[in-house]
Amino acid sequence: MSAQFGVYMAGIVTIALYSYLIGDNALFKFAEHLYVGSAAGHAITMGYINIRDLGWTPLVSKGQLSMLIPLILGLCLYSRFTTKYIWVSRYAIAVTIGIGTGVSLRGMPSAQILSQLQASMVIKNVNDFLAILGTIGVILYFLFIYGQNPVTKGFSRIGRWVMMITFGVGFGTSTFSMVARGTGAVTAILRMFGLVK
Amino acid sequence: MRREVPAIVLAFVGLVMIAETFLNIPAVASLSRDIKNWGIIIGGFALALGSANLARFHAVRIARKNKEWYNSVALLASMAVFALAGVTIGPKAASYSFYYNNFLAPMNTTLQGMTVFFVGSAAYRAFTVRNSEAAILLLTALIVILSSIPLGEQLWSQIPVISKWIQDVPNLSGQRGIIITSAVGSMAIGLRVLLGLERAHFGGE
Amino acid sequence: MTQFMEKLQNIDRRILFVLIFLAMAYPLVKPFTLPMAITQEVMSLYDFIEKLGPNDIVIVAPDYSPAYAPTVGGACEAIFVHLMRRGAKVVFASFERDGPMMAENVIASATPAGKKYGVDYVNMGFRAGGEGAVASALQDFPTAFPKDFQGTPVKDLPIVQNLKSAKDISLGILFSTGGYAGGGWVRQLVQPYGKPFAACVTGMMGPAHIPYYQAKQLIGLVVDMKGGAEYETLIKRPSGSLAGMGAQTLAQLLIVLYMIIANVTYFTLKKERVRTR
Amino acid sequence: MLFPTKTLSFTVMIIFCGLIYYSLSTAKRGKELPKVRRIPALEAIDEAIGRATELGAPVHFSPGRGGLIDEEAGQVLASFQFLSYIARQCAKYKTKLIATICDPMVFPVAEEVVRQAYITEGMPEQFTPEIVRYLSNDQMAYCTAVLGVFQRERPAANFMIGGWYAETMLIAEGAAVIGAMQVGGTARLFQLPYMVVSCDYTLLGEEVFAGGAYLGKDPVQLGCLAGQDLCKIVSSVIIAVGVVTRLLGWNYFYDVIGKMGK
Repeated sequence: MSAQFGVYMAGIVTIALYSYLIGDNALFKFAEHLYVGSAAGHAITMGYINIRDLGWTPLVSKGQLSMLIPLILGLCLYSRFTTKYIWVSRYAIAVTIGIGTGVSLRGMPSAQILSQLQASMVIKNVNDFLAILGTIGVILYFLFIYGQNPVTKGFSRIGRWVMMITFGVGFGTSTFSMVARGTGAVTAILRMFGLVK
Repeated sequence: MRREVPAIVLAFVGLVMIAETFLNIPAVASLSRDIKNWGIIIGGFALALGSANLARFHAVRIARKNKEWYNSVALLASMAVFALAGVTIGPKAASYSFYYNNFLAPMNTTLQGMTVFFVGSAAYRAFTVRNSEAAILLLTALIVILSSIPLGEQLWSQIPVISKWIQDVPNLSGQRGIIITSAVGSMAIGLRVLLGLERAHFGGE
Repeated sequence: MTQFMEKLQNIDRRILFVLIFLAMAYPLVKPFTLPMAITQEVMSLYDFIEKLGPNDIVIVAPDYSPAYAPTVGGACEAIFVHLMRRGAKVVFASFERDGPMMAENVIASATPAGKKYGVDYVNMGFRAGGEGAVASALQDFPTAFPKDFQGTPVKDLPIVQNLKSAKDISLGILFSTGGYAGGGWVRQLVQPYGKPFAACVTGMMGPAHIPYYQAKQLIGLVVDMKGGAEYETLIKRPSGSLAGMGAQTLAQLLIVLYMIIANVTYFTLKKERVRTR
Repeated sequence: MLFPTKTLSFTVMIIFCGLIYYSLSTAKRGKELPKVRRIPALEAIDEAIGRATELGAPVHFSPGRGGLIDEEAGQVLASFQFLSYIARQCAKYKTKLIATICDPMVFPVAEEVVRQAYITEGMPEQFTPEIVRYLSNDQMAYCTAVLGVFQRERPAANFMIGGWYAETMLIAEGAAVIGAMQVGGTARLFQLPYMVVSCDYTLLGEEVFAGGAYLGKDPVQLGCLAGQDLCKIVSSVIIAVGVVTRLLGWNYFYDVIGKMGK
């Protein structure tokens, strides 16, 4: 497998997928299915390595019987393929959602609320004052039930403007990253034609 | 029962995660560590589960000889090749990484790169000043884009200054507001999940 | 005039696509370099790494996919080179599926001569589970990563002998293009262990990370290809990020032009409609 | 047993969760709450489904790439409420629904939600495995497949509500090409700009959580929403108090909040 062959393969699949920009066509469809298939195969590989290194090996070589729990829970997920035993998979779902909820909930108040509140309290100049107004405006914009009075409505109007500025900044800075990613793909095509190294 | 017991398991796991942070008990810490490890292993099974779902869907399409069934064959074949190679020779093997780098990676890159074309057409199609809010959004985006390329500064020396101000003052406060409120929102849903009031994830009987 | 404006408004999008393609392709074939101003967020990370030495272990999480190599990959290479020059120990540990492959690529293209695998740097592979996996690795590293990506057990890798938990590291650097992002590491590394943390993120995530930087939860923030180009300038090792800046400039300009045309046509036609009403 | 510094942040969690819990339990007991304020994007959902029904074209729904084990879990759980509502409307009007899924763990749950919605509307026979489709767990492979679905089945309404990542721009513009009406919504800050630009209506940030409660009309969720409002009011008051006390040269309050944030 020469490097040159790789360059051609990369260039051809890139062109096949970009043909979508002209319109749906057989080449794109074929590439789409190959892509989805190989990504699924790669996912199996990565899943397998995780299961082998963290679950199977400790169980078999070190006799860690507790590893039977996740291995069985993981297998339970496959009860989805039957209609009768679907409920078995709920235990695996429960453990995953439990971890996700717990891990994000425990850090949420301090890392995402209080430290941000504290950071908003500093006033050194007019800008800081404006920033505080904006933050409170955005917070009050998201009142849904209480506080439907002119004062909060005024704040939430400011909040909406501030958010539009925020989105404008987001759009502006992210075109950067999109062009950067675009150069990656364009390079693959140019390389096939020997235009860049 | 088939929903209640999983709900209790869920609440228990969630509480262990929280307790680990706030209580200095070695037993809780080690249990929490084990459970998180289990989560990683279950995640591995879920990755393969997705692929199994896909395989089933396309196997049916082939069996029924649906339109363009041959594309489904290509899908299953490429899945089998990657999975078999990964499991037998491993992803570190030269041939696996060759196909990864020259086949899977460029396709991923291509699609990611396609966003720039779409952003261009969105700018052309949708980025018009329809009302005052759209005007603010557009103007901000223009200033930020211009400030990030050398030409902007030559156009008007104040552009980078204004852009920096926009990013550090209104943008900062907007981001802060959204971080805080979203945290409140996900705390609330987290609480409902732990209390077993939210059970969509367990589905019906 | 109206006819022309209408034509312009309903232009075939394929023409727009071709122009964008050319705007990116031309500077890649005929590169030109532009002067780079260094932002404070990048400078502070550089300064921090300048103070590191051979006793410092740095965990680097290359959590990006190949498509993002042009955005944060350049910064990853540059920072890796800088850490190697300082003699610090680099432990790659990924929490996104493609991470180990990205670490391999960075190691292959940027390792300075004389640095040894397993002694100066190591690629520990990938662990699934998102933020939960990050928390567990930081709490007990050898359990979460018992082997490296090649399958060598921890006991044969001198570099990770003393790495038991996040308490043993001097710095954590995340390269993220989505997912739990910097916030997750702030929750799992900065808040519980008080360790310094820096993030390299995409342009769209950059603004959302500024509050963390301002609140001093991040010691440095490198944003996208531009941040990478700045870092390459700082360590005087021009590479991919700097080379891509020409394409950036032209493509961005084209997008600005699109926005202007869109509004010009929109307003002319709107005026026209008002007049003929 | 408690860490001295962590006691403070634990207290904060208890206070915030307590506020939410208090409101949801009073609402559960039947306390009347003021009306939820108007959210235009929600009204657009019915409009979009109506349009698709008139045109005889399908409706597409996607919860994005967000999964159930990370920070975005909340948004994904909230998106199920939208999915359930949209599926019920589609069942009622006999409009074809296509829900495409990226996360393997989300797939079984989404399937269950839709099946339940069709049963609720008394049309279990209309539920087929073709409705909820798992496409790929690879973000970009998922996009490719969705673009393929758009080109071949041409939905007239596109709903993108949940935990959205870099797939937003591709899918939103892909739907714009085929002229679909779009309603987007996410609490993921990074993707909101594209939704605002590309979609006809967008649920901003926390509106995703609120919208679920609004559509569900469930007292527990409405109570929860009221609790969230209280938390936000408390947060604004904390900022205001902090600013005033600091201006008066009194740093105690500021320091305590800082310790809580550690």
